[in-house]
Amino acid sequence: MTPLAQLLEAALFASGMPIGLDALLALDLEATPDLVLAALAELRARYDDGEHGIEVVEAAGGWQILTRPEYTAAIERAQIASRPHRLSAAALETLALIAYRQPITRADIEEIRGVSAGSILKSLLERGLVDVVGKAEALGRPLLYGTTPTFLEHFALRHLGELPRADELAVALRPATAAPVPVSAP
Amino acid sequence: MTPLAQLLEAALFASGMPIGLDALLALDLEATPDLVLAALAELRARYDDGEHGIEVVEAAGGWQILTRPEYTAAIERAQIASRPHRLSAAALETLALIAYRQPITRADIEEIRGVSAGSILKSLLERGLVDVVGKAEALGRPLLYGTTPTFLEHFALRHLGELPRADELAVALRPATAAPVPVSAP
Amino acid sequence: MATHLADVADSRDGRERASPRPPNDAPPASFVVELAHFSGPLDLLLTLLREEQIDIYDIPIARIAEQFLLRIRTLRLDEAAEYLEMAARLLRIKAQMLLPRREGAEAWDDPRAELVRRLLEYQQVREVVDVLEFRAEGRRNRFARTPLPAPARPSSSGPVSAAMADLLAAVDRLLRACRGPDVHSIVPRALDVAGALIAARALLARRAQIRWRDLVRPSAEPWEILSVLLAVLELARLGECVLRQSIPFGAVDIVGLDAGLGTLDETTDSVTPAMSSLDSPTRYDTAGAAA
Repeated sequence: MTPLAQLLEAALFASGMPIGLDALLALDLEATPDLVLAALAELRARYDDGEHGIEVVEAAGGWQILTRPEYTAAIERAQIASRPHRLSAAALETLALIAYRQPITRADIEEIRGVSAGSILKSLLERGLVDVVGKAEALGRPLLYGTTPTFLEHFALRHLGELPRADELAVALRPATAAPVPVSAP
Repeated sequence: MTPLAQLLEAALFASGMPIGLDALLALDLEATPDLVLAALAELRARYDDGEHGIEVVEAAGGWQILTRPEYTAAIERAQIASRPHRLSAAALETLALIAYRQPITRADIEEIRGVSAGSILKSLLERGLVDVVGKAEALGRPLLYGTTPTFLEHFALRHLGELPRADELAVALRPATAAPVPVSAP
Repeated sequence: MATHLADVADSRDGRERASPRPPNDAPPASFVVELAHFSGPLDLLLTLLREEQIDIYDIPIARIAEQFLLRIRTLRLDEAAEYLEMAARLLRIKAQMLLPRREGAEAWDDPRAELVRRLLEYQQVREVVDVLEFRAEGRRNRFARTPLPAPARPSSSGPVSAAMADLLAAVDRLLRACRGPDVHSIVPRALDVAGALIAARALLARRAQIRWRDLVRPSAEPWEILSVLLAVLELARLGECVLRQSIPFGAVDIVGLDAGLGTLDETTDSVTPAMSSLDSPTRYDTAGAAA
């Protein structure tokens, strides 16, 4: 391929989103629209030789490299493209509460966090990180939540005793707020 | 290219992160490790024919496609993608210690670097370069820190064994216990 | 194998000039340090030794201590505890060096030994940093594919990524958000249904019919009112009383039946219409009733 086509390949790859002609022109000061379009055609032809799993696609006023549709199912099955979903801060706080105070009712979680916990609990249940472990003796016999073996596995814990105690966290995680400490000379 | 190499191309393209052999095997139920490795070699050879702007790189126990270094400046100038910030010297020192001495407590890090490590550890944790990997048996059961796959990817390491061994460093480090120090004649 | 610091450090000096260290991720606490381009007192000390071309195994402590103090003053690092601590350590070693040695003693505990050990250890860290920096620079010059923006509604069944550190940080946030440091001390004001049941039973034992206001004092707090309401409904469910209301929004009469007839497995059919609308599919706590 021509050097310009190689540059376009690298640029289209690096960007997840379609790139317009203007941005492509900014890649090479000597490039003209005709040259860029020719290089794009060259790149497209290269991927369309029947030997590639990706292709150049025109979309949203620009160009983009995408996987060929016939490979989508396999990639999704292997959970390669579905990047691991980071748990939200709210979900982590709820999970932390359940881990440290289980068994715990939804009301207690909401009391401590100060916000409703319904949708977060639902999501944690769906992910198998927490489960209903019983019913409280309190009025209405509210459900009690606890963590699951999946939770332990996820955080590489052999058992819950491996979680740091709450009073150890202050030292472990909080940056020393007072550092550096100005020391007055005697 | 073989259909498996095409599938791997699509999968590596779809994932921004390195993919390990296990995940690659999950792509095709009939694939074996040998077949996958052969297909990876095929794909790598294809990109290394001197006509491509991207290449297959081994990192963090897996494979990923990256742009070739010669196109970085142009891509950054065109504001299509930007390089990550460099880590500070303090952050690198802390990472170096964790990489070589893991699992290591915060107190040990501070002992060796001579400065408090709280805020730097917090920042490294947030970037996902290190993680809590357990608790020490010592008094107060302090948290132990270790490096993550993100660390390997950040430093283009296939595994920790690619770092020079401690005894290969120019300054040979003695064990932490008191070592005899040569005393020059006064 | 006397290591001369100057040899080891020369390459580092070149690299340092070539790639200045921007304090891009330096939090406020280490800001001063980052500005001065020293990552700590050991870094500064090594720089001094290198400038003076001093053998790390034979440090002229008096001279180095003096220069160290001078340098932290000019760099305005003399408010950072870590630098002051090192300065104090150097002065202490200097004092120890001045103590008279016993004549003819074979073994001499060099007061500098610990410092030398730490410097060597730190030097090795710096060496690894060079390796890491070289590696990181190579990686920085290659782009991985930028991930496509996440779908608007992420599925809740996909793989989850959360580090232990994330979980612990969440615990830390919770602990800080709570009023006290002890999570366990936070107890919501519970309803006292059991107490209200006892009070209602006691009154029903003495009078065949009571009224709502007999059970709830005028200045009752919401939790007390709720407790009584639930207790009365519970009594009705157990068949210990019947609730009557002659006109809409009128006074509610609580008519006692023979206490003790109700059993736990009675269905809610026996409950008067007044309560059926309030009944919930879950059962109320009957522990209080049994007491």
